[in-house]
Amino acid sequence: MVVTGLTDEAPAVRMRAIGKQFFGNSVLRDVDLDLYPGEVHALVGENGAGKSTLMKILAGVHRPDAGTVELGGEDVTFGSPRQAQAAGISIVHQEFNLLGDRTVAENVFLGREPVRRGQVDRKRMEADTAELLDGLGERGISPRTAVRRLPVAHQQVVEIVKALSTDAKVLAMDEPTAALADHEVELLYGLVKRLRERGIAVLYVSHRLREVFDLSQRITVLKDGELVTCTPTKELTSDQLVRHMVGRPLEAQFPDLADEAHLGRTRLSVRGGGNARLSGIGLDVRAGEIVGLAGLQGAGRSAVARAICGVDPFTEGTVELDGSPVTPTSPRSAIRHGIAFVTEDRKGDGLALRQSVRDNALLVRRAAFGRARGLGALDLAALLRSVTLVSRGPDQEVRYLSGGNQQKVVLAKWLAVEPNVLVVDEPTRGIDVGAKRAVYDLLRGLAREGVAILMISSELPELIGMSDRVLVMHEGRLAGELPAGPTEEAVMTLATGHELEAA
Amino acid sequence: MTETSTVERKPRRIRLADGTGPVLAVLAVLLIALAFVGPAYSEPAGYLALLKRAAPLMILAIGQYFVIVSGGFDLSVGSLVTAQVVIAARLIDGEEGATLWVIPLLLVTGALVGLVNGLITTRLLVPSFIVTLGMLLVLDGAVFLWTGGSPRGALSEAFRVVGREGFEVPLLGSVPWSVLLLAALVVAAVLFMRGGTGRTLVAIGDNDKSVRLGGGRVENLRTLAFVLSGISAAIAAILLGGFAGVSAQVGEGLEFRVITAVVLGGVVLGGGRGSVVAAMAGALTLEALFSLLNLLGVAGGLESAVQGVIIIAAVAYASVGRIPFRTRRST
Amino acid sequence: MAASTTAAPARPARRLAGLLQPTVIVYLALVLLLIVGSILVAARGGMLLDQGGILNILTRSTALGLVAIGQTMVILTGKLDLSVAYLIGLCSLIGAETMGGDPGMIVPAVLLTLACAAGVGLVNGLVITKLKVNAFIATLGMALIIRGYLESAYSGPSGDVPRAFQHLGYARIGPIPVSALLMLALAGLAWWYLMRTKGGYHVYAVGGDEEVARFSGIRSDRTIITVHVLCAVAAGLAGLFLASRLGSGAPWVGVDAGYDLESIAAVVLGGTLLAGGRGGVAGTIGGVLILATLDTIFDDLGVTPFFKDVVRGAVLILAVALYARRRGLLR
Amino acid sequence: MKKACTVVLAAGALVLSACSSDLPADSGAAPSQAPGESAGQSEFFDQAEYERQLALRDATPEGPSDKPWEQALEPEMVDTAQYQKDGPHQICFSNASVDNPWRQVGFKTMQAEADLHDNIAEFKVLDAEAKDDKQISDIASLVSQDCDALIVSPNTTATLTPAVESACDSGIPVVVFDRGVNTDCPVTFIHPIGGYAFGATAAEFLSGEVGEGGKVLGLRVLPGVDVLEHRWAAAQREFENSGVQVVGAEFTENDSATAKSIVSDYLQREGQIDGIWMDDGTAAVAVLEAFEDAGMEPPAISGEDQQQFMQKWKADGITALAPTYPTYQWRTPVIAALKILDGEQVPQEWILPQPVVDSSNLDQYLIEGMPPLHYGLCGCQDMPDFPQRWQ
Repeated sequence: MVVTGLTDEAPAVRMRAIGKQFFGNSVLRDVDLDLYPGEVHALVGENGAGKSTLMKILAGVHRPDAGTVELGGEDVTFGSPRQAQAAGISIVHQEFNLLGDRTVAENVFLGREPVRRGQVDRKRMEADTAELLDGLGERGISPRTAVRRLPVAHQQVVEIVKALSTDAKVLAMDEPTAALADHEVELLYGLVKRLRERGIAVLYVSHRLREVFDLSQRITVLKDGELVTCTPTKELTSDQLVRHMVGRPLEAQFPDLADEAHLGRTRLSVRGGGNARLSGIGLDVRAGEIVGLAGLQGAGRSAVARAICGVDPFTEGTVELDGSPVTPTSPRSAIRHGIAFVTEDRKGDGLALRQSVRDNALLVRRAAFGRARGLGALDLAALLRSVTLVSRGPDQEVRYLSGGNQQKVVLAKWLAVEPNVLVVDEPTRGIDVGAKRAVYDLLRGLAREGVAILMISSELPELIGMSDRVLVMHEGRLAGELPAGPTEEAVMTLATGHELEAA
Repeated sequence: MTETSTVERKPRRIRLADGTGPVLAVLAVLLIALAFVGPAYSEPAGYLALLKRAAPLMILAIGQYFVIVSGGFDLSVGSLVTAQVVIAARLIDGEEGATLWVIPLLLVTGALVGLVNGLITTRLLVPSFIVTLGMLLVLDGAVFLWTGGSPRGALSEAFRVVGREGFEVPLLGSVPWSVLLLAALVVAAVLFMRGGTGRTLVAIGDNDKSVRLGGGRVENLRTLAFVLSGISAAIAAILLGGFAGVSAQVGEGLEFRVITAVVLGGVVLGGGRGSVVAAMAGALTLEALFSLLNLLGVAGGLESAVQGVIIIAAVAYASVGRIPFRTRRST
Repeated sequence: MAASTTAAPARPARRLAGLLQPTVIVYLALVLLLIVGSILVAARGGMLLDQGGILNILTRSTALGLVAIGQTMVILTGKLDLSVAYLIGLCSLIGAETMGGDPGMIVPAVLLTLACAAGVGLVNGLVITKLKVNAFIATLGMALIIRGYLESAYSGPSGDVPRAFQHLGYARIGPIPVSALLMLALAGLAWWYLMRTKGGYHVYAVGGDEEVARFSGIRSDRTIITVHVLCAVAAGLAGLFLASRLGSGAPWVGVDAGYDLESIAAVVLGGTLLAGGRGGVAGTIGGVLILATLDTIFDDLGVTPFFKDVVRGAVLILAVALYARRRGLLR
Repeated sequence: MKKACTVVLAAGALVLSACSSDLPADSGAAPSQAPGESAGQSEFFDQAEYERQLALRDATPEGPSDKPWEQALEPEMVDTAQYQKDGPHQICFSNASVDNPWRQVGFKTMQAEADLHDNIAEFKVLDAEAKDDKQISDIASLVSQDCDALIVSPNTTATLTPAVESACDSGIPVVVFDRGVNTDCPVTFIHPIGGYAFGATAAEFLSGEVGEGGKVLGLRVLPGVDVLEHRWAAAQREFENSGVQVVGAEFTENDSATAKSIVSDYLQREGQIDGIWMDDGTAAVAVLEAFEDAGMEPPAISGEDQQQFMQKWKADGITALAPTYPTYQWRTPVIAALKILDGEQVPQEWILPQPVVDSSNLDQYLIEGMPPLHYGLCGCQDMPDFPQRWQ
């Protein structure tokens, strides 16, 4: 289905019937996408829907297995991001590609410094950067400031300016607000609008529906690698959009929820918790309960997890474990109080990739408890069986494992210390369906054994399917609490800062 | 991929830690070559002599391994060895009775130097290369400032027993005490590295963030590595001082030699990879190589050139032969 | 990783730290050192900054300065070069022997020397980038290879530098040696290269974050090879300068002075980050001048060389700890 | 940019008048260095000098017999009236380094000697830390100060020659000792007889002990140091002449552990070694221990007058000899400098006797309580603060 353009102009980019497979898994099937000059085109969908892949194909990072990409009416194939860049397509990555110690101008022109008489033409570089910034209405940023000294929002601006400086006609932005605080998002809004005024085609990938509605003219929804719809923004309501994104029977089966009889006493209790990113956090998790923590990216979900687990502790408020007050000031103290933390970034934070399954599974036990003080004997084989790990044996290095099995190793390392409270942040990110199911069963099994679980997930169906209760966050605060089995709309409403009409 | 758990498949067989294979192969070739070239190596005594000679370097390699595998460097060991021998000579001053308290004192001094290295590295966030380079200069100067330029006093006979003498064993003949000590330290090091602290140390070199989030005290463990390196230098000093007596040059160049040895053993600079046995094998390989070149009558100049080519080749083999694994940007 | 600073209100400590760029600190420290030194020397009835004193400080700075300029570039990319000390000796010999006392051979000799040096740097760079050998090991291996050659081919000073070329080492304008001016000119050139040319920009980019550099289309391999060649050429110039001072080539002139570690010390003392990406030649020259001034003060005060080592080591650690703390405040 | 250039140029032009050079005047007779590639022992062998040194061993020294550091062999006196000056004097000394025990003992002795003379107002020392380049600067620096006399112990012969020449040109009397320089400009050059004599004496002793066909191992410190090369060159000739089998010559770099390992290797390989020739006695004790540890009788050995070696020699009754390179030569330069400043004649080449320690006079040089690396021939026994200062 192709919706005709807003204007009579030819599209800047026309992608047709794009297909892409990774290792036999089809991640994109028959997807069309048109980008018109002066249009902000939102690309939305759940995690794993294929947004990033589509964007990377556009930016020349991946090559499509099927379909064509037309630029200004001509068929193109990009072998590298450089070629795409040369053709006028730039990408703003979620993670910044900036050198902190270099100035704004130096970053913007990195690798493409203008040269005059053998010297880098600083003046021109700075003037051009200033002009670019000016054109975006960003007069507050001096081209001569070291990027390290800029606030994150400004760094994001630099990243965008860097992408624009190649005379980009098409700009793809991947979660540009992910790292920004709310007041900083306004800044970006203005920026995107000005880009549009300049006739640049913007592909805007975001989870934040409000942004999508505020900024875009058209919205393309992807689900499971297929195009659901491409509709002018005006013709959609937020409810409709959410339904487009999630509207399908839940494909994963979730284990049964806990029944009230099996819920024990309150294991984890936070009152008035706050720090630089959070305020007024109050929550309880009972033994046997899985509490879901929902919210948009940047709403502070991970910050709550990090605070409870002593990584970035609460600076105010109290935390009680099994009724006694504790102050987890470091991961070590949290762990020794029985709190386990499965982090979001599995490879960066969770695993020592070049070490064996055994060493990773025992890592917390060894690191936090020394001579296994207070812990019972451990049957490693049984532990690994219990997480249904598939590996060539405990000596295999974890970097050779699939994402799902890596995540099982992460879970195993926490189970090895027999935690009372388990905080899991995006436990199924980037793993396949089968492994997801295993992780769900495992979490529920732990809950049945009396562990209190706080679960964070961006995948709403998963969160709803798993949680006995759902807490929704918005801008560093708890926006509301929903009982088991809430509708996605209800969660989204709270998460986007709206009140529920009827509680 | 099936969902069945296949954790234990078969009884455990002896498995070589990653990177151990090549160095053991090279070592085997060298040892066989030695047997062909040097008549002394046709019986155990020859190899025992080689082990005795290699013992100090191998022990230093153990200490350096801890530091390197957790992601650091220790350049101070060479001057620490010299300092220890000089300190021992001055404190003992030929008195047998003093040996008993001087040896523990040396170990404590070594640990203390390591502690300072470790604390400055982890708390003041100075790269270990710089810290230990500074320590090298400080030790070099301080010890001779203390003794007025050249070593004073003398070592006692008792002090020298470990480094010098041996005990009779049937079949093997005289086995040097240093070889016995080495064996004990090898066992201790292997057990340590199999234990929780040892594994955590390697994990720190691989991904210190995961260890910190896993409740490990990264700073303390890194410091521990330096302390162990300092203690290994003290033990090496006791052996070297015992073997050859007081000298102002004992430790010269040892720091680079031991790093060479550890790297030769397949331990990766930057941490997270390599085994302690391989590190020691690297040290033994280096000594065996020197002995072989010596027996072949290769001039001193060629010796260092050969050493240079070998370490480059060893590391190049290890890194080019391996699937490039890019660690994510480190800050 | 890109810096993720949040806009925090500038606390006084932060503001002060921001003001005190390492380069500024270095020169402030230098001035302070000159003042304190002058007072101390004056108290002994001497004068630190008379003609002889200035001449002394500058002459001492020349060779180390030349090497350190090159080392700065290498360290800025996050690598280091341990082969410079032996390379200096080798270059002094190539220069002096090619000249053979014939003034007509000066130009060919200089060119040949620098070409040889560049060749060594090229090999270093290729081994690091293409064979993926850690720079520490690659250049240590190269050091051993050159040492092997020097040991087997030379037994002492060799070659003969014509008088015309010796003027390079001895001529001066007032209290300022011409060679020091040339060194400063080279520093200026290096400064220009690093601060003004595309290549220099890429040096900082590669050192700051190799991955970001690559994403931005910079050929980091080429940059790394270039800095190693430049560093080797700088070492070659140091070798030529020393040859002109000594009147002949001397195999161990670089090693005896410890130019490998000392140059690294001077660079980090000058505020360049050992991990790369931050710092520069101006700071390095400050670091070199501090080391030379310390030396001169100690000589004037009649301090033993052992004490000098202790102070050098302590200053090195303290300075880098200070920079690390400053960066911490700025985060 | 352009402006800056102009300023620099202008400033350059201004100071150009102050342009000068510290380059020493050309002595004309530039020392011809043999190219390094052909470095063999031939480079270091000088037949005439060899014979001269062997003869000098038997010459009778002039001067007080109880003060060998004031004695001279076959002196050719030079007149120094031109340097006469009223005291007290500032004596300056450019030292190569104090990085080994021999230099440490010598330097302490020298300082003690300087303390003896009320006529010395200041004894100013710069230590070059074994860096040729620093010593060149040091000498220039000392010359620029108010030194009445300059003593130099050069780090390297060839490379320090120009610096010493420029010091001579400044008009102050220059005294060189230990290693020489390739110029006659210093007022006096003080040194013991030399390496050939040292090496030959040791080799003659060993040849006598091991007899024809006996096996001798040569242990050397490192190649390329002229004095050490002379010692070995002379020894080689002697061994050749007397039919002694030299089983090898190895470099120890003065590291006891290396030396001991080498000897152990040789004992394993050769089965037996009758004699050990050493060009530097530092590692002698370790060498003897290698024999002990192998369960063998100690060989005949030539070492040096180092305390620990002499102690072992006496305690174990070893067959040994210690030709010396006496540390008392560090006293002589101070004495010479003062003589020159008094206008007294001094020998142009001040050759000091080079006593040999053998079993008969061992007790004379072995003083209990000295540090292990002390040198017996320091000539310091009668100096004030002995022995504390040297301990």
